[in-house]
Amino acid sequence: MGKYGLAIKIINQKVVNGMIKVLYFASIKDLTEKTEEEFHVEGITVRELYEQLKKNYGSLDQYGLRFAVNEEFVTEDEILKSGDIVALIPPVSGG
Amino acid sequence: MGKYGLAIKIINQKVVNGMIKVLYFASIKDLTEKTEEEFHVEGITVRELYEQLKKNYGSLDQYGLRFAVNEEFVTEDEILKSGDIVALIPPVSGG
Amino acid sequence: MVKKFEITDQPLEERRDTDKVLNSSHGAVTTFTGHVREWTNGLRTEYLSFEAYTSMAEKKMEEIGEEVKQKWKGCDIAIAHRVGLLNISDIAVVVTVSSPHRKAAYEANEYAMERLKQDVPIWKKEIWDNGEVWVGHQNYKPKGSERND
Amino acid sequence: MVKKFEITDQPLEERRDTDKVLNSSHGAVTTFTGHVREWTNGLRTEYLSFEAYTSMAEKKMEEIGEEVKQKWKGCDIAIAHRVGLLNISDIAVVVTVSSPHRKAAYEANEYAMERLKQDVPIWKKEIWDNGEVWVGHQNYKPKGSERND
Repeated sequence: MGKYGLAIKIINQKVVNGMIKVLYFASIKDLTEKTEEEFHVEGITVRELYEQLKKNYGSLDQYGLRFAVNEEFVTEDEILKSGDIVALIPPVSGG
Repeated sequence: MGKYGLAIKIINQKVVNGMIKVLYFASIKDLTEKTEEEFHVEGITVRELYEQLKKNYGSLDQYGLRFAVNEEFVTEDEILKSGDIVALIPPVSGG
Repeated sequence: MVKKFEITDQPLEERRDTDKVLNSSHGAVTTFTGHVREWTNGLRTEYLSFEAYTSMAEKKMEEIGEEVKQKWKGCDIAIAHRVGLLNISDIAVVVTVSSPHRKAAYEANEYAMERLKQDVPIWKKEIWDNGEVWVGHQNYKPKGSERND
Repeated sequence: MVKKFEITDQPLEERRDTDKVLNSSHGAVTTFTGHVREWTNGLRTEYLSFEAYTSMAEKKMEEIGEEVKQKWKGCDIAIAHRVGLLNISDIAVVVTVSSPHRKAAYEANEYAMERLKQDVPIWKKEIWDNGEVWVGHQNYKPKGSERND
Protein backbone atom coordinates (compact mmCIF):
# COMPACT_ATOMS: atom_id res chain seq x y z
CA MET A 1 0.00 0.00 0.00
CA GLY A 2 1.72 3.16 -1.16
CA LYS A 3 1.65 6.33 0.84
CA TYR A 4 -0.34 8.24 -1.76
CA GLY A 5 -2.37 5.47 -3.32
CA LEU A 6 -5.73 4.24 -2.20
CA ALA A 7 -5.64 0.86 -3.89
CA ILE A 8 -8.12 -1.83 -3.19
CA LYS A 9 -6.50 -4.54 -1.14
CA ILE A 10 -7.35 -7.94 -2.53
CA ILE A 11 -6.23 -10.60 -0.12
CA ASN A 12 -8.49 -13.60 -0.27
CA GLN A 13 -11.83 -12.60 1.19
CA LYS A 14 -10.51 -9.46 2.84
CA VAL A 15 -11.80 -7.32 0.01
CA VAL A 16 -15.35 -7.91 1.09
CA ASN A 17 -14.75 -7.55 4.79
CA GLY A 18 -12.07 -4.93 4.55
CA MET A 19 -14.32 -1.96 4.23
CA ILE A 20 -13.87 1.38 5.94
CA LYS A 21 -16.68 3.88 6.20
CA VAL A 22 -15.82 7.60 6.12
CA LEU A 23 -18.27 10.17 7.50
CA TYR A 24 -18.50 13.80 6.37
CA PHE A 25 -20.05 16.61 8.39
CA ALA A 26 -20.80 20.31 8.10
CA SER A 27 -18.41 22.11 5.72
CA ILE A 28 -16.84 18.81 4.62
CA LYS A 29 -20.24 17.41 3.80
CA ASP A 30 -20.89 20.55 1.72
CA LEU A 31 -17.61 19.96 -0.10
CA THR A 32 -18.02 16.26 -0.79
CA GLU A 33 -21.74 16.56 -1.34
CA LYS A 34 -22.28 13.34 0.55
CA THR A 35 -22.62 12.29 4.16
CA GLU A 36 -20.51 9.14 3.91
CA GLU A 37 -18.68 6.83 1.57
CA GLU A 38 -16.92 3.50 1.81
CA PHE A 39 -13.41 2.53 0.85
CA HIS A 40 -11.49 -0.74 0.76
CA VAL A 41 -8.37 0.54 2.49
CA GLU A 42 -7.73 -1.86 5.36
CA GLY A 43 -4.27 -1.53 6.86
CA ILE A 44 -3.47 2.02 5.80
CA THR A 45 -3.07 4.87 8.25
CA VAL A 46 -5.45 7.75 8.74
CA ARG A 47 -2.77 9.98 7.21
CA GLU A 48 -2.75 7.87 4.04
CA LEU A 49 -6.52 7.98 3.84
CA TYR A 50 -6.45 11.75 4.28
CA GLU A 51 -3.89 12.19 1.49
CA GLN A 52 -6.12 10.21 -0.84
CA LEU A 53 -9.19 12.24 0.15
CA LYS A 54 -7.26 15.40 -0.72
CA LYS A 55 -6.64 13.95 -4.18
CA ASN A 56 -10.36 13.31 -4.52
CA TYR A 57 -11.70 16.56 -3.09
CA GLY A 58 -8.92 19.13 -3.32
CA SER A 59 -7.05 20.77 -0.49
CA LEU A 60 -8.56 20.03 2.89
CA ASP A 61 -5.76 21.42 5.01
CA GLN A 62 -7.43 24.79 5.60
CA TYR A 63 -10.31 23.09 7.43
CA GLY A 64 -8.18 22.21 10.44
CA LEU A 65 -9.61 18.70 10.61
CA ARG A 66 -9.31 16.21 13.41
CA PHE A 67 -10.00 12.52 12.87
CA ALA A 68 -12.12 10.08 14.80
CA VAL A 69 -12.17 6.31 14.45
CA ASN A 70 -15.14 4.53 15.95
CA GLU A 71 -16.15 7.71 17.81
CA GLU A 72 -12.77 8.35 19.42
CA PHE A 73 -10.28 11.00 18.38
CA VAL A 74 -7.11 9.44 16.94
CA THR A 75 -3.78 10.61 15.59
CA GLU A 76 -2.98 10.38 11.90
CA ASP A 77 -0.80 7.37 12.65
CA GLU A 78 -3.82 5.24 13.53
CA ILE A 79 -3.96 2.16 11.33
CA LEU A 80 -7.39 1.41 9.91
CA LYS A 81 -8.90 -2.02 10.13
CA SER A 82 -11.89 -3.66 8.58
CA GLY A 83 -15.20 -2.22 9.71
CA ASP A 84 -13.74 1.00 11.12
CA ILE A 85 -15.84 4.12 10.92
CA VAL A 86 -13.68 7.16 10.26
CA ALA A 87 -15.03 10.68 10.76
CA LEU A 88 -13.49 13.89 9.51
CA ILE A 89 -14.10 16.36 12.32
CA PRO A 90 -13.96 20.07 11.40
CA PRO A 91 -13.47 22.49 14.30
CA VAL A 92 -16.45 21.93 16.58
CA SER A 93 -18.71 24.86 17.44
CA GLY A 94 -21.44 23.57 19.72
CA GLY A 95 -22.82 25.49 22.67
CA MET B 1 -28.05 61.16 77.48
CA GLY B 2 -25.73 58.83 79.38
CA LYS B 3 -23.85 56.04 77.73
CA TYR B 4 -25.73 53.34 79.62
CA GLY B 5 -29.10 54.97 80.12
CA LEU B 6 -32.01 55.00 77.76
CA ALA B 7 -33.91 57.89 79.25
CA ILE B 8 -36.84 59.46 77.51
CA LYS B 9 -35.77 62.76 76.05
CA ILE B 10 -38.31 65.42 76.90
CA ILE B 11 -37.48 68.57 75.02
CA ASN B 12 -40.62 70.49 74.23
CA GLN B 13 -42.57 68.56 71.61
CA LYS B 14 -39.67 66.35 70.61
CA VAL B 15 -40.95 63.58 72.81
CA VAL B 16 -43.81 62.95 70.43
CA ASN B 17 -41.84 63.22 67.23
CA GLY B 18 -38.62 61.77 68.55
CA MET B 19 -39.50 58.15 68.17
CA ILE B 20 -37.23 55.41 66.96
CA LYS B 21 -38.57 52.07 65.85
CA VAL B 22 -36.45 48.97 66.48
CA LEU B 23 -37.06 45.79 64.47
CA TYR B 24 -36.27 42.27 65.67
CA PHE B 25 -35.77 39.27 63.42
CA ALA B 26 -35.10 35.56 63.69
CA SER B 27 -33.25 34.62 66.88
CA ILE B 28 -33.57 38.14 68.26
CA LYS B 29 -37.31 38.07 67.70
CA ASP B 30 -37.41 34.77 69.57
CA LEU B 31 -35.48 36.40 72.43
CA THR B 32 -37.52 39.59 72.68
CA GLU B 33 -40.77 37.84 71.83
CA LYS B 34 -41.77 40.76 69.65
CA THR B 35 -41.14 41.92 66.11
CA GLU B 36 -40.65 45.58 66.92
CA GLU B 37 -40.84 48.21 69.60
CA GLU B 38 -40.53 51.95 69.81
CA PHE B 39 -38.23 54.08 71.90
CA HIS B 40 -37.90 57.81 72.50
CA VAL B 41 -34.15 57.96 72.12
CA GLU B 42 -33.44 60.63 69.53
CA GLY B 43 -29.83 61.78 69.41
CA ILE B 44 -28.19 58.74 70.92
CA THR B 45 -25.88 56.46 69.00
CA VAL B 46 -26.63 52.94 67.85
CA ARG B 47 -24.05 51.79 70.41
CA GLU B 48 -25.97 53.45 73.22
CA LEU B 49 -29.22 51.92 72.03
CA TYR B 50 -27.56 48.52 71.90
CA GLU B 51 -26.22 48.86 75.45
CA GLN B 52 -29.71 49.61 76.67
CA LEU B 53 -31.20 46.68 74.77
CA LYS B 54 -28.66 44.42 76.48
CA LYS B 55 -29.94 45.70 79.81
CA ASN B 56 -33.47 44.87 78.75
CA TYR B 57 -32.86 41.50 77.13
CA GLY B 58 -29.59 40.17 78.54
CA SER B 59 -26.35 39.59 76.72
CA LEU B 60 -26.70 39.99 72.97
CA ASP B 61 -23.00 39.94 72.13
CA GLN B 62 -22.92 36.27 71.19
CA TYR B 63 -25.36 36.90 68.34
CA GLY B 64 -22.80 38.79 66.28
CA LEU B 65 -25.30 41.48 65.35
CA ARG B 66 -24.96 44.15 62.69
CA PHE B 67 -27.15 47.22 62.66
CA ALA B 68 -29.20 48.82 59.93
CA VAL B 69 -30.82 52.24 60.00
CA ASN B 70 -33.47 52.86 57.39
CA GLU B 71 -32.45 49.73 55.51
CA GLU B 72 -28.74 50.54 55.30
CA PHE B 73 -25.99 48.97 57.37
CA VAL B 74 -24.40 51.49 59.75
CA THR B 75 -21.62 51.54 62.30
CA GLU B 76 -22.37 51.73 66.02
CA ASP B 77 -21.38 55.41 65.91
CA GLU B 78 -24.45 56.29 63.85
CA ILE B 79 -26.58 58.90 65.63
CA LEU B 80 -30.27 58.16 65.65
CA LYS B 81 -32.79 60.78 64.66
CA SER B 82 -36.54 61.01 64.90
CA GLY B 83 -38.36 58.55 62.72
CA ASP B 84 -35.40 56.26 62.17
CA ILE B 85 -36.05 52.57 61.78
CA VAL B 86 -33.30 50.53 63.39
CA ALA B 87 -32.93 46.83 62.68
CA LEU B 88 -30.82 44.35 64.62
CA ILE B 89 -29.37 42.07 61.97
CA PRO B 90 -28.18 38.65 63.12
CA PRO B 91 -25.78 36.85 60.77
CA VAL B 92 -27.69 36.41 57.54
CA SER B 93 -28.16 32.93 56.12
CA GLY B 94 -30.14 33.27 52.95
CA GLY B 95 -29.49 31.24 49.83
CA MET C 1 -44.47 45.69 36.41
CA VAL C 2 -41.72 43.11 36.22
CA LYS C 3 -40.13 42.66 39.62
CA LYS C 4 -36.52 41.56 39.22
CA PHE C 5 -35.60 41.47 42.92
CA GLU C 6 -38.20 39.81 45.00
CA ILE C 7 -38.88 38.24 48.38
CA THR C 8 -41.90 36.01 48.06
CA ASP C 9 -43.79 33.44 50.08
CA GLN C 10 -44.81 31.64 46.91
CA PRO C 11 -43.05 28.56 45.50
CA LEU C 12 -40.15 29.38 43.18
CA GLU C 13 -39.52 27.87 39.81
CA GLU C 14 -36.10 27.57 38.27
CA ARG C 15 -36.95 29.30 35.02
CA ARG C 16 -39.12 32.06 36.41
CA ASP C 17 -36.82 34.93 35.54
CA THR C 18 -35.19 34.08 32.21
CA ASP C 19 -37.68 36.16 30.22
CA LYS C 20 -37.03 39.13 32.52
CA VAL C 21 -33.31 39.24 31.76
CA LEU C 22 -32.75 37.78 28.29
CA ASN C 23 -32.45 40.16 25.34
CA SER C 24 -31.49 39.78 21.70
CA SER C 25 -27.77 40.42 22.26
CA HIS C 26 -27.53 37.82 25.02
CA GLY C 27 -26.26 34.35 24.18
CA ALA C 28 -25.80 32.92 27.67
CA VAL C 29 -28.01 32.47 30.71
CA THR C 30 -26.91 30.97 34.02
CA THR C 31 -29.41 30.02 36.67
CA PHE C 32 -28.54 29.11 40.22
CA THR C 33 -31.14 27.45 42.40
CA GLY C 34 -30.57 26.73 46.08
CA HIS C 35 -32.61 23.74 47.20
CA VAL C 36 -33.48 22.40 50.63
CA ARG C 37 -31.23 19.43 51.30
CA GLU C 38 -32.53 16.51 53.28
CA TRP C 39 -29.16 15.04 54.22
CA THR C 40 -26.18 17.04 55.44
CA ASN C 41 -23.30 15.00 56.83
CA GLY C 42 -25.70 12.39 58.13
CA LEU C 43 -28.11 14.88 59.73
CA ARG C 44 -31.62 14.71 58.38
CA THR C 45 -33.45 18.01 57.94
CA GLU C 46 -37.23 17.91 58.19
CA TYR C 47 -37.83 21.30 56.68
CA LEU C 48 -36.54 24.86 56.67
CA SER C 49 -38.05 28.18 57.58
CA PHE C 50 -36.84 31.42 56.02
CA GLU C 51 -37.56 34.87 57.37
CA ALA C 52 -36.59 38.17 55.75
CA TYR C 53 -36.49 41.87 56.47
CA THR C 54 -38.37 42.14 53.22
CA SER C 55 -38.01 45.78 52.27
CA MET C 56 -34.30 45.90 53.08
CA ALA C 57 -33.69 42.50 51.48
CA GLU C 58 -35.22 43.61 48.19
CA LYS C 59 -33.26 46.84 48.32
CA LYS C 60 -30.01 44.97 48.99
CA MET C 61 -30.71 42.52 46.18
CA GLU C 62 -31.28 45.43 43.85
CA GLU C 63 -27.96 46.95 44.94
CA ILE C 64 -26.23 43.65 44.21
CA GLY C 65 -27.87 43.75 40.78
CA GLU C 66 -26.40 47.21 40.18
CA GLU C 67 -22.96 46.00 41.26
CA VAL C 68 -23.20 43.09 38.86
CA LYS C 69 -24.22 45.30 35.95
CA GLN C 70 -21.29 47.63 36.71
CA LYS C 71 -18.77 44.81 36.91
CA TRP C 72 -20.01 42.80 33.93
CA LYS C 73 -21.15 45.20 31.25
CA GLY C 74 -24.10 44.06 29.22
CA CYS C 75 -25.31 41.57 31.83
CA ASP C 76 -28.75 41.56 33.35
CA ILE C 77 -29.81 39.80 36.54
CA ALA C 78 -32.84 38.85 38.58
CA ILE C 79 -32.94 37.42 42.11
CA ALA C 80 -35.84 35.87 43.97
CA HIS C 81 -35.81 34.44 47.48
CA ARG C 82 -38.60 32.53 49.13
CA VAL C 83 -39.66 32.91 52.76
CA GLY C 84 -41.83 30.76 55.01
CA LEU C 85 -41.74 27.00 55.42
CA LEU C 86 -39.89 25.01 52.76
CA ASN C 87 -39.89 21.28 52.33
CA ILE C 88 -37.08 19.05 51.10
CA SER C 89 -35.99 19.91 47.54
CA ASP C 90 -38.00 23.14 47.45
CA ILE C 91 -36.19 26.08 45.92
CA ALA C 92 -35.12 28.78 48.38
CA VAL C 93 -33.37 31.11 45.96
CA VAL C 94 -33.12 31.66 42.20
CA VAL C 95 -30.40 33.83 40.67
CA THR C 96 -30.68 34.34 36.91
CA VAL C 97 -27.99 36.12 34.89
CA SER C 98 -28.03 36.74 31.17
CA SER C 99 -25.04 37.97 29.23
CA PRO C 100 -23.66 38.30 25.74
CA HIS C 101 -20.92 35.89 26.77
CA ARG C 102 -20.65 32.72 28.76
CA LYS C 103 -17.84 33.50 31.19
CA ALA C 104 -19.48 36.64 32.53
CA ALA C 105 -22.73 34.78 33.10
CA TYR C 106 -21.00 32.27 35.37
CA GLU C 107 -18.89 34.83 37.20
CA ALA C 108 -21.68 37.32 37.76
CA ASN C 109 -24.04 34.65 39.04
CA GLU C 110 -21.53 33.28 41.55
CA TYR C 111 -20.66 36.80 42.66
CA ALA C 112 -24.32 37.65 43.22
CA MET C 113 -24.81 34.55 45.37
CA GLU C 114 -21.75 35.39 47.46
CA ARG C 115 -22.98 38.93 48.00
CA LEU C 116 -26.47 37.69 48.83
CA LYS C 117 -25.05 35.43 51.53
CA GLN C 118 -23.09 38.32 52.99
CA ASP C 119 -25.49 41.20 53.10
CA VAL C 120 -29.10 40.36 52.32
CA PRO C 121 -31.14 40.20 55.55
CA ILE C 122 -32.65 36.75 55.24
CA TRP C 123 -32.45 34.12 57.95
CA LYS C 124 -32.76 30.38 57.80
CA LYS C 125 -34.01 28.11 60.55
CA GLU C 126 -33.33 24.40 60.28
CA ILE C 127 -35.86 22.06 61.79
CA TRP C 128 -34.93 18.44 62.59
CA ASP C 129 -37.08 15.87 64.32
CA ASN C 130 -35.47 16.76 67.66
CA GLY C 131 -34.97 20.50 67.51
CA GLU C 132 -34.43 23.63 65.51
CA VAL C 133 -31.83 26.38 65.17
CA TRP C 134 -31.35 29.68 63.41
CA VAL C 135 -28.29 28.96 61.31
CA GLY C 136 -25.23 30.83 62.53
CA HIS C 137 -26.95 32.72 65.36
CA GLN C 138 -25.79 30.71 68.31
CA ASN C 139 -22.73 28.92 69.55
CA TYR C 140 -24.29 25.53 68.97
CA LYS C 141 -24.51 24.65 65.34
CA PRO C 142 -24.71 21.18 63.85
CA LYS C 143 -21.69 20.31 61.74
CA GLY C 144 -22.20 21.14 58.09
CA SER C 145 -25.47 22.96 58.53
CA GLU C 146 -24.84 25.31 55.62
CA ARG C 147 -27.07 24.56 52.67
CA ASN C 148 -24.95 25.07 49.62
CA ASP C 149 -21.66 26.74 50.32
CA MET D 1 -34.89 5.38 30.71
CA VAL D 2 -33.64 8.79 31.71
CA LYS D 3 -31.20 10.09 29.11
CA LYS D 4 -28.71 12.46 30.71
CA PHE D 5 -26.61 13.17 27.63
CA GLU D 6 -28.69 13.86 24.61
CA ILE D 7 -28.60 15.29 21.11
CA THR D 8 -32.15 16.16 20.12
CA ASP D 9 -34.00 17.94 17.34
CA GLN D 10 -36.72 18.97 19.78
CA PRO D 11 -36.93 22.38 21.48
CA LEU D 12 -35.03 22.56 24.76
CA GLU D 13 -36.33 23.94 28.02
CA GLU D 14 -34.13 25.42 30.67
CA ARG D 15 -35.36 23.26 33.50
CA ARG D 16 -35.65 20.00 31.62
CA ASP D 17 -32.91 18.16 33.50
CA THR D 18 -33.09 19.32 37.10
CA ASP D 19 -35.10 16.30 38.20
CA LYS D 20 -32.58 14.00 36.53
CA VAL D 21 -29.67 15.26 38.61
CA LEU D 22 -31.02 16.55 41.93
CA ASN D 23 -30.93 14.23 44.92
CA SER D 24 -31.61 14.67 48.63
CA SER D 25 -28.04 15.58 49.54
CA HIS D 26 -27.81 18.29 46.88
CA GLY D 27 -28.40 21.89 47.84
CA ALA D 28 -27.28 23.66 44.67
CA VAL D 29 -28.19 23.46 41.01
CA THR D 30 -26.60 25.51 38.22
CA THR D 31 -28.11 25.62 34.78
CA PHE D 32 -26.41 27.07 31.74
CA THR D 33 -28.43 27.75 28.63
CA GLY D 34 -26.87 28.93 25.39
CA HIS D 35 -29.33 30.96 23.35
CA VAL D 36 -29.32 32.09 19.74
CA ARG D 37 -28.31 35.76 19.74
CA GLU D 38 -29.81 38.07 17.19
CA TRP D 39 -27.18 40.80 17.43
CA THR D 40 -23.43 40.20 17.57
CA ASN D 41 -21.27 43.27 17.16
CA GLY D 42 -23.82 44.84 14.86
CA LEU D 43 -24.31 41.77 12.68
CA ARG D 44 -27.85 40.48 12.61
CA THR D 45 -28.27 36.70 12.63
CA GLU D 46 -31.43 35.34 11.00
CA TYR D 47 -31.17 31.88 12.45
CA LEU D 48 -28.70 29.09 13.20
CA SER D 49 -28.39 25.54 12.09
CA PHE D 50 -26.68 22.91 14.22
CA GLU D 51 -25.48 19.55 13.00
CA ALA D 52 -23.98 16.77 15.11
CA TYR D 53 -22.24 13.45 14.78
CA THR D 54 -24.93 12.26 17.13
CA SER D 55 -23.58 8.97 18.44
CA MET D 56 -20.08 10.35 19.04
CA ALA D 57 -21.44 13.59 20.49
CA GLU D 58 -23.54 11.75 23.07
CA LYS D 59 -20.59 9.52 23.91
CA LYS D 60 -18.31 12.56 24.33
CA MET D 61 -20.86 14.36 26.50
CA GLU D 62 -21.11 11.27 28.67
CA GLU D 63 -17.30 11.23 29.00
CA ILE D 64 -17.39 14.88 30.05
CA GLY D 65 -19.99 13.90 32.63
CA GLU D 66 -17.65 11.24 33.99
CA GLU D 67 -14.80 13.75 34.16
CA VAL D 68 -17.01 16.17 36.08
CA LYS D 69 -18.10 13.53 38.57
CA GLN D 70 -14.45 12.56 39.12
CA LYS D 71 -13.31 16.14 39.65
CA TRP D 72 -16.25 17.31 41.79
CA LYS D 73 -17.28 14.44 44.05
CA GLY D 74 -20.96 14.20 44.74
CA CYS D 75 -21.97 16.23 41.69
CA ASP D 76 -24.31 15.02 39.02
CA ILE D 77 -24.71 16.46 35.53
CA ALA D 78 -26.88 16.33 32.44
CA ILE D 79 -26.21 17.86 29.02
CA ALA D 80 -28.58 18.32 26.11
CA HIS D 81 -27.81 19.90 22.75
CA ARG D 82 -30.30 20.69 20.05
CA VAL D 83 -29.71 20.21 16.32
CA GLY D 84 -31.56 21.52 13.28
CA LEU D 85 -32.77 25.05 12.64
CA LEU D 86 -32.95 27.39 15.63
CA ASN D 87 -34.55 30.79 15.73
CA ILE D 88 -33.47 33.83 17.72
CA SER D 89 -33.53 33.21 21.50
CA ASP D 90 -34.02 29.46 21.08
CA ILE D 91 -31.93 27.33 23.40
CA ALA D 92 -29.08 25.45 21.72
CA VAL D 93 -27.60 23.80 24.80
CA VAL D 94 -28.55 23.12 28.41
CA VAL D 95 -26.00 22.05 31.01
CA THR D 96 -27.42 21.19 34.42
CA VAL D 97 -25.21 20.43 37.42
CA SER D 98 -26.38 19.57 40.91
CA SER D 99 -24.08 19.43 43.88
CA PRO D 100 -24.10 19.38 47.66
CA HIS D 101 -22.30 22.73 47.55
CA ARG D 102 -22.58 25.92 45.55
CA LYS D 103 -19.01 26.47 44.40
CA ALA D 104 -18.69 23.05 42.80
CA ALA D 105 -21.95 23.55 40.93
CA TYR D 106 -20.61 26.70 39.26
CA GLU D 107 -17.15 25.30 38.53
CA ALA D 108 -18.34 21.98 37.20
CA ASN D 109 -20.90 23.62 34.93
CA GLU D 110 -18.38 26.03 33.43
CA TYR D 111 -15.86 23.21 32.99
CA ALA D 112 -18.43 21.07 31.19
CA MET D 113 -19.25 23.89 28.77
CA GLU D 114 -15.56 24.44 28.03
CA ARG D 115 -15.04 20.75 27.36
CA LEU D 116 -18.17 20.63 25.20
CA LYS D 117 -16.84 23.42 23.04
CA GLN D 118 -13.50 21.64 22.62
CA ASP D 119 -14.39 18.06 21.88
CA VAL D 120 -18.05 17.39 21.21
CA PRO D 121 -18.66 16.99 17.46
CA ILE D 122 -21.38 19.57 16.92
CA TRP D 123 -21.22 22.25 14.25
CA LYS D 124 -22.97 25.56 13.99
CA LYS D 125 -23.90 27.36 10.80
CA GLU D 126 -24.83 31.03 10.98
CA ILE D 127 -27.35 32.31 8.49
CA TRP D 128 -27.66 36.06 7.81
CA ASP D 129 -29.80 37.72 5.21
CA ASN D 130 -26.86 37.75 2.79
CA GLY D 131 -25.10 34.48 3.39
CA GLU D 132 -24.14 31.69 5.68
CA VAL D 133 -21.02 30.11 7.16
CA TRP D 134 -19.99 27.14 9.22
CA VAL D 135 -18.45 28.83 12.22
CA GLY D 136 -14.67 28.37 12.35
CA HIS D 137 -14.37 26.18 9.26
CA GLN D 138 -13.13 28.71 6.76
CA ASN D 139 -10.80 31.64 6.51
CA TYR D 140 -13.64 34.11 6.24
CA LYS D 141 -15.47 34.55 9.47
CA PRO D 142 -17.53 37.54 10.57
CA LYS D 143 -16.07 39.33 13.56
CA GLY D 144 -17.45 38.10 16.85
CA SER D 145 -19.41 35.25 15.39
CA GLU D 146 -19.08 33.09 18.50
CA ARG D 147 -22.32 32.73 20.37
CA ASN D 148 -21.48 32.86 24.01
CA ASP D 149 -17.80 32.70 24.74
